Amino acid sequence: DGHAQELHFIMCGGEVRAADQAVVDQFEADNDGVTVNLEAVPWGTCQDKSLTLAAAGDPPSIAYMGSRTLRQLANNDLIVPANIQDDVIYQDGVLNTVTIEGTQWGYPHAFSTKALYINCDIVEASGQECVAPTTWDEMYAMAEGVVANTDSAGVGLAGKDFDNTMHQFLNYLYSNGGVVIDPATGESQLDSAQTRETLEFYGKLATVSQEGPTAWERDQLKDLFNDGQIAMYVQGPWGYGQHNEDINQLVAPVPAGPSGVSGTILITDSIVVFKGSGHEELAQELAQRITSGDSQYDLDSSWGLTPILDYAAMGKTDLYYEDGIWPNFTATISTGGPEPLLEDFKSLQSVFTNMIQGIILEDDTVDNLVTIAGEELADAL
Amino acid sequence: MADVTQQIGQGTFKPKAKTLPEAVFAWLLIGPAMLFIAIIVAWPLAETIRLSFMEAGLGGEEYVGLANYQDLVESRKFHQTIVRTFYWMFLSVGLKLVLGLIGATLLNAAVPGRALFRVLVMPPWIIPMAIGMIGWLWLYNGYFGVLSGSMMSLGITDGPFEFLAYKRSAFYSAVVADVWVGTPMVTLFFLAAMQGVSRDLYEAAWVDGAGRWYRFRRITIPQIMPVIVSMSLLSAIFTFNSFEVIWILTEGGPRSATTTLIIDTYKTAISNFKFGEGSARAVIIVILLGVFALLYLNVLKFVNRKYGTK
Amino acid sequence: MMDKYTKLQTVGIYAALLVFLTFILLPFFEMFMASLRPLEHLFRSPYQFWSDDFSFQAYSDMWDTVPLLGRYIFNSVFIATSVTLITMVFVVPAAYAYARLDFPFKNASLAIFLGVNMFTGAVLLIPLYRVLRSLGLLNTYWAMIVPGVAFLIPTGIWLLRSYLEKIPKELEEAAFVDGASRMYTLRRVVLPLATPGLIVVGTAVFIGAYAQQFLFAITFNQQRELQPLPAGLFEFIGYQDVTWNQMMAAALVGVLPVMVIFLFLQKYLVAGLTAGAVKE
Amino acid sequence: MATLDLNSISKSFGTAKVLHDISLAINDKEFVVFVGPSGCGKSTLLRIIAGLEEATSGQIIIGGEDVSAAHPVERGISMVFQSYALYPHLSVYENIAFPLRVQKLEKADMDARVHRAAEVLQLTDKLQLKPGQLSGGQRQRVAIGRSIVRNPKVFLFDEPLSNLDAALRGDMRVELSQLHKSLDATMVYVTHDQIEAMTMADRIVVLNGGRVEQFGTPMELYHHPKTKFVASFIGQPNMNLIPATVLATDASGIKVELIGGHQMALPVEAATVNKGDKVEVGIRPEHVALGDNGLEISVNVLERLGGVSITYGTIAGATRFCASLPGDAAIKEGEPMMLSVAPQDCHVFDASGDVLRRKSAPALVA
Amino acid sequence: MATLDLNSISKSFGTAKVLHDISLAINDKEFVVFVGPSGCGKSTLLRIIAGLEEATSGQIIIGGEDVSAAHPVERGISMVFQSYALYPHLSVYENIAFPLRVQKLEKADMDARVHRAAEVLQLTDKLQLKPGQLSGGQRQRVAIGRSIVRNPKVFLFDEPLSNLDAALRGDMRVELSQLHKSLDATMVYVTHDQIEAMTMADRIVVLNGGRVEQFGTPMELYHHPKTKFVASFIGQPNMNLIPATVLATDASGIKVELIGGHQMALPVEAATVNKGDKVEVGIRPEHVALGDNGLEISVNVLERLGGVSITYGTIAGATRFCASLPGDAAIKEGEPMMLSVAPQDCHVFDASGDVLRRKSAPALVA
Ligand SMILES: Nc1ncnc2c1ncn2[C@@H]1O[C@H](COP(=O)(O)OP(=O)(O)OP(=O)(O)O)[C@@H](O)[C@H]1O
Ligand SMILES: Nc1ncnc2c1ncn2[C@@H]1O[C@H](COP(=O)(O)OP(=O)(O)OP(=O)(O)O)[C@@H](O)[C@H]1O
Ligand SMILES: [Mg+2]
Ligand SMILES: [Mg+2]
Repeated sequence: DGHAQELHFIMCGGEVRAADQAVVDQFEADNDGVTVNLEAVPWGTCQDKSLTLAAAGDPPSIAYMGSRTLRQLANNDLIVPANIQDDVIYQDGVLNTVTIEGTQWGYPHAFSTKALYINCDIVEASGQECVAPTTWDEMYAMAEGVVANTDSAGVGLAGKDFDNTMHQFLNYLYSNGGVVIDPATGESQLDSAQTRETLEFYGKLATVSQEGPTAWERDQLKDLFNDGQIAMYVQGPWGYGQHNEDINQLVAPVPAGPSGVSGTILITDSIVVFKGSGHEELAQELAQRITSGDSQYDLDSSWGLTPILDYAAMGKTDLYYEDGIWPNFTATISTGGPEPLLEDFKSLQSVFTNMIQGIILEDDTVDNLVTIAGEELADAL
Repeated sequence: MADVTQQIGQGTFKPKAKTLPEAVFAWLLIGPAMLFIAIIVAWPLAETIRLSFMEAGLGGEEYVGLANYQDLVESRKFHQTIVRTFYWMFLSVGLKLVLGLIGATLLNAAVPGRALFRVLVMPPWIIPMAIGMIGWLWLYNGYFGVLSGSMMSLGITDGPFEFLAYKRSAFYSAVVADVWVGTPMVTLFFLAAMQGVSRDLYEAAWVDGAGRWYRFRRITIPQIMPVIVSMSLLSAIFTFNSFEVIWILTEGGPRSATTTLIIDTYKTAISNFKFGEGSARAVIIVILLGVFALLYLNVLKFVNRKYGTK
Repeated sequence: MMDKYTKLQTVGIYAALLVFLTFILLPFFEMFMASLRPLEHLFRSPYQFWSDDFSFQAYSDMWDTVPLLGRYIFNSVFIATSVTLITMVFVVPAAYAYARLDFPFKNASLAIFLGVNMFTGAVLLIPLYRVLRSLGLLNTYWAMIVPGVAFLIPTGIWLLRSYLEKIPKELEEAAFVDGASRMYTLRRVVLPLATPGLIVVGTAVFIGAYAQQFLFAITFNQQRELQPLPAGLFEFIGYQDVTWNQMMAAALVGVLPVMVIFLFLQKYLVAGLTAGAVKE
Repeated sequence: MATLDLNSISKSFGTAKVLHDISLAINDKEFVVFVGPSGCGKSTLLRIIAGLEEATSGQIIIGGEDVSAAHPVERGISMVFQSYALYPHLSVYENIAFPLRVQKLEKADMDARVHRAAEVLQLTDKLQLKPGQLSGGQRQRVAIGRSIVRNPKVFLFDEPLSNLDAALRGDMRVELSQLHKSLDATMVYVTHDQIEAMTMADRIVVLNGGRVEQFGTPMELYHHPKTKFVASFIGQPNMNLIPATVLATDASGIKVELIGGHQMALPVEAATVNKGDKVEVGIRPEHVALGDNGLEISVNVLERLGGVSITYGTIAGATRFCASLPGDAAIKEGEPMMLSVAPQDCHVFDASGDVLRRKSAPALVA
Repeated sequence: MATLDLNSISKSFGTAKVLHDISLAINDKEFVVFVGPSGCGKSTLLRIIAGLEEATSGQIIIGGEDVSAAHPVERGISMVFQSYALYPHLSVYENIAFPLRVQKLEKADMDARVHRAAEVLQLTDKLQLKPGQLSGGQRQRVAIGRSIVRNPKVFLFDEPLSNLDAALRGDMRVELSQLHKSLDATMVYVTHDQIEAMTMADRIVVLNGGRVEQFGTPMELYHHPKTKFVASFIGQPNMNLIPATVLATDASGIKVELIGGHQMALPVEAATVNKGDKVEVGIRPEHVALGDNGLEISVNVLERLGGVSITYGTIAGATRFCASLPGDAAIKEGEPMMLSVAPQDCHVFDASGDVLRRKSAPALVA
């Protein structure tokens, strides 16, 4: 009907991508009297803001945010379940990032996997051959060689009090067969030999990393990489375009640990529909539209994201991710692990940063740190 | 001019307005401000206190009595946070006072250009804290910042030094940034106080042979002592609740090295949506500050006795 | 003669001033340098003080990157000015009452005002949001002005009170004897005399309002056209890049209006602060 | 008719009682001065009359009407404050016009009244200036101007001259006296300076510790002080008080021996003292003359003022004694001198400070 | 030996010249008072002597030594400020001890000196109090105490009594005179109150507009003022100045006709005036007596001070005339009176304000 309705759409990330804007414009055109108030909010404050609004009883109609918030939103009855159409075929593991006890709470809309970027100029300057390391030992040896023979650091590590400190760590943990939460029982599996091995490796990496990893977050490592200060670091597919053209970069899957195979953390950001905005129906419709088929493909391809849908299975051809560096990001999807879904995701994050900073700053032994982290995580669950 | 009054004022004088009773008038004056605060702040305040007895999150809430407080009382981490917060406060306030004194003395010196210098002290006070802290983030950056860069080129360090990476250095770096924010206001208030000191006293002391340092120590300091004391209390409250500085520089890390009570409270209440526990922290902050202010007022009394005129 | 400095002392004073001002202005220097460097050269190690590619490009580019930048600066000044004016409207009568009148619950109510000072806005965000929503003020300038006013009223009262106390009581008594009502006295006698004090307190409130905007702005307002500068600056942070040089340039330009205002007011401020600082 | 009657006025601040049951009847057009030492309650009493302070008990009656609860304006009073209380931000014109503006008088009428007042007070060419640009005496006149434009029945002045230097004070005393005459209004004037009191008042109220010590004409107070307090407060330099012992009393007076041994027969009512009682003999500095016998004073300090020489010394090495001798008296510092006093010029006070009435009162000229 | 010589001291603030070429020779142990109207440069001159201000040109010589560029302490001076400049946060003891602490004196020595000073100034029981708890006179003494503990050669006082009320002022004058005697030091004292100047000074410097008008003993100034300015500045009430015309001059003096018609023969040096010149005749209020003929004064205001009556009136309806008559003189306000003056008491000033030297100077007693 012709009632004027305004959807409040919070778009985390501080910027509205053209692909999304196009969908929204079309949506407005198709629904008479409907306007969409798109509010782009930078990541640093966006999720807090959406949650604050919801907590205060004035939720946005729809929001694009990290999937990690889903459990919190769902448990507190702030969002409605997503209604994902059958013809939308997600990549392996993607739906896990929005599924809680069988219910899907969001429409995954952006997907990332990670791989190792190597600056071959530096590696070669250190007198080594620039071959992708496949194991941690190889990776460490390469980094050590760089430190010994050049002014650069071997590897860039993120260790700041920030979400991607945990994300970076999980890339290694999942490449070592580690598990954070048992999907079946929902219990903490953090206190394990795999975690110990990973943390120990992190400790080793810290000795060949850039100065003071605890002051760095992942996206700043890009600047170090571009400046030739680090020989390698783990980053998403968008990194390739952000790196200086004159750098001879090599991309490789995250090397495998002693107890596992090369993996990655699977992170998605989702469109969620809030409860109580009064426009749930419309919002669902918009969410479905913006996350399906061509709309989604346009976003992924224009942005350079890991493909979130199995576009091949959906009958698309001439896919952007079939060549170049892309295999390094798509190959590990099946062996990757999800960002743990926890209601209190800030606590989860601080359990990890505490553990990681502990080893980087040599505050405690690996054993103690992992034991404590395991207990803290169990408490938080 | 015999009948001046007849000529000047004809007729008797009628009062214009009936005067209101003092108390009624006073409350008419205060009323709007009170009402405004009541509507905007009092309810949230009461809500905060109420919530501190609740287990409350994004969903419902449940009365838990003193459990939130009990948890805090028993938490070793929280104790450490309190100790750290007070250390943070004393250190930062102390530095602000010392720097403020030095700065005010310099700006008070009769040298050409001091009007300009006085304006140049202002920016950290004026600039929104969030923006100022981004400046400090740059400064503290080990690879791209001027501090580490200068240290390297001066040969003090071999490689870059990341100020915010280590527990101690991050804490002290945050203190320095906080001092930077708070110093201008302290400086300017001290400066104003110094200008209020009677010149006679300095001249008398000078005639008696007292040098600059002696005059500073024995006249300036005691004379501006009331301002020092009242500024330090105000500054202590601000510093205790200083949020943006730490939040933007370190978010409380690494390993909680810069987590003060206000950061802890914000993380708990706003980031983690544990409203009940967060509120309990907020209430504890007010209690601690209240007790601190009370102690301080006693110090003030003592100072007044020592340095006052009575 | 007492104020005469030897050459050595003069040099010492300037040297100390240099160190002091360096500390105060260092971040601004850093921000300024960053604003002059092209983005791709911002992250270069080791640190270089000077490079040939300095330019003021960012100062013109920033208006394109964030088209509403001018608006944000205006909003900042507008919001801070509004907060200041409204705060003063509340503060002046109340401060006058505390300075001059005797009434029941005087000390208790003053204590309540000061108690507000100890809570920071940060911990009250959510209930505050609810209040503003029920008042229908969200997403308007009021959403940023109203809480700003509320948190600055106590400080304002505290500062102005000691100022008004210094106005000779006899002036008011004279007006009283002459038949003036209390309001007439306040308007025609007290306020004109308190002008320096009003400027001092107004300036302090303005600066408070200017620096306090961020949290309230991002939480209580979603309308881009109404955002103040600190919130607007976040638009320089995109998905891909942070245009640091332009952000710094914008921040520096945004501070300029306040600096200019202060330049005009500083002599009142410095001369007048004492009165507010000490309670007698 | 602006008589001013105070009926049993008392005033307490908290527990401190500062005015004790004060009753005074002031006549129409009288110039009454309140004097007394600092803190005796002068200002408080004046402020109660003005209506700025409320009496704890008692009544204020102006022109026969009880105004105890009335607003200052209704009382028909105006007040000149010790500090003048001029509005520093307003011009002289606006200062004087202030009470008229409050009254919302018509512009033309107001203008006329202000100019008339300014003329009387010779301020016409200062109307556009601010108080800060005026000299002390001019400020004083602006304050007076402000109080006369609205035709009060009673003028109140609180130490209006205490801020001025000696010369200006002298001039202003004269101007105020003349104003009183030309305005024909009742005036109440507070001061702690007894010279002002003596020179300006029709009658003086001497206050001490919140009580009226004496209420009378200046010459009454000078020649017939009722108490030692009044005696030593009135007259400059102060009256000398010399301890003495009563040797004998009879109908013609008493015989006393002053400290130092000098004996005198003094013509005062002797009813209240007996032989052997300790009394004090009061001698004004101006009532002595150099002589060959009488009081022996050792001179410590000699001040030559030209027309008069004032000496400060002691009797019997202890009691201080001041003498005011005409011209350049032939005495030297450090040397003794002999002073003679006429017995009828002496005052005698008993142990409680009350005077023994003098039998031979000098004729009162005023 | 603390003589104090000023050689051609000049001082300008920016373009404003406030002291013009001042030279004075002050003897050892002399008590010299600077008087003059407000703004004449008294404080500036004192501050230059103290070393608080630098002279634009000229020398300061203390005890024969040129100290123009020396620090105050090196000059051996101490200064008591008009405002006392006591340290409000320090006790009386600490205030007095301040200069000694600066010198880092030993505790015992310092203690002894402070107590000695306190004894002299009767402050022993106030040593633990803060200045705020003292009365005006006591504060004054603390300020003096602070200046005497370090035994300066020259004491400087800047209007130390101007804050006190009349009674206390009188007392303090006496105390300061005594102090001067007991300390045997050179003292320079600034005031704008001519009574203080007259009563305390060995010699007085009258300053006017940054120039020395006259430098002499009080009696010299009183009896032989060199200029009209000095004549009207010294003496209280002020000297009356009556316009007159020279009728004749001869060796014995001049004959003048005063305004109002009264003619007098005055014994002054007539060298500088001629018949027909306009002069002014100066008559001190205390040098007149009620008589049957002489000057006819219409009395406007009469002040009875007890020992003396002061009248203010006019001659010929215009020129103001003040008379000081002993006792309760039998005159009334509003009525005329006749005053006689002895010709030898009159002063004559020529058109430029310079005096015609009086031939019969009264004997100077002091
Ligand atoms: N508001 C007040 N509260 C308490 N005591 C007061 C108050 N006002 C005056 N007093 C006391 O009342 C007494 C009389 O004060 P008042 O001002 O009338 O004295 P005064 O005679 O005018 O003295 P001065 O000559 O010094 O002006 C003093 O002891 C004073 O301390
Ligand atoms: N720092 C200064 N700058 C400019 N002019 C000054 C300064 N100090 C004094 N003057 C001027 O010098 C003149 C003499 O001032 P000074 O203080 O010596 O007067 P004074 O004789 O002490 O007067 P008073 O009796 O009022 O204290 C005045 O006209 C004054 O305005
Ligand atoms: Mg009084
Ligand atoms: Mg002076």
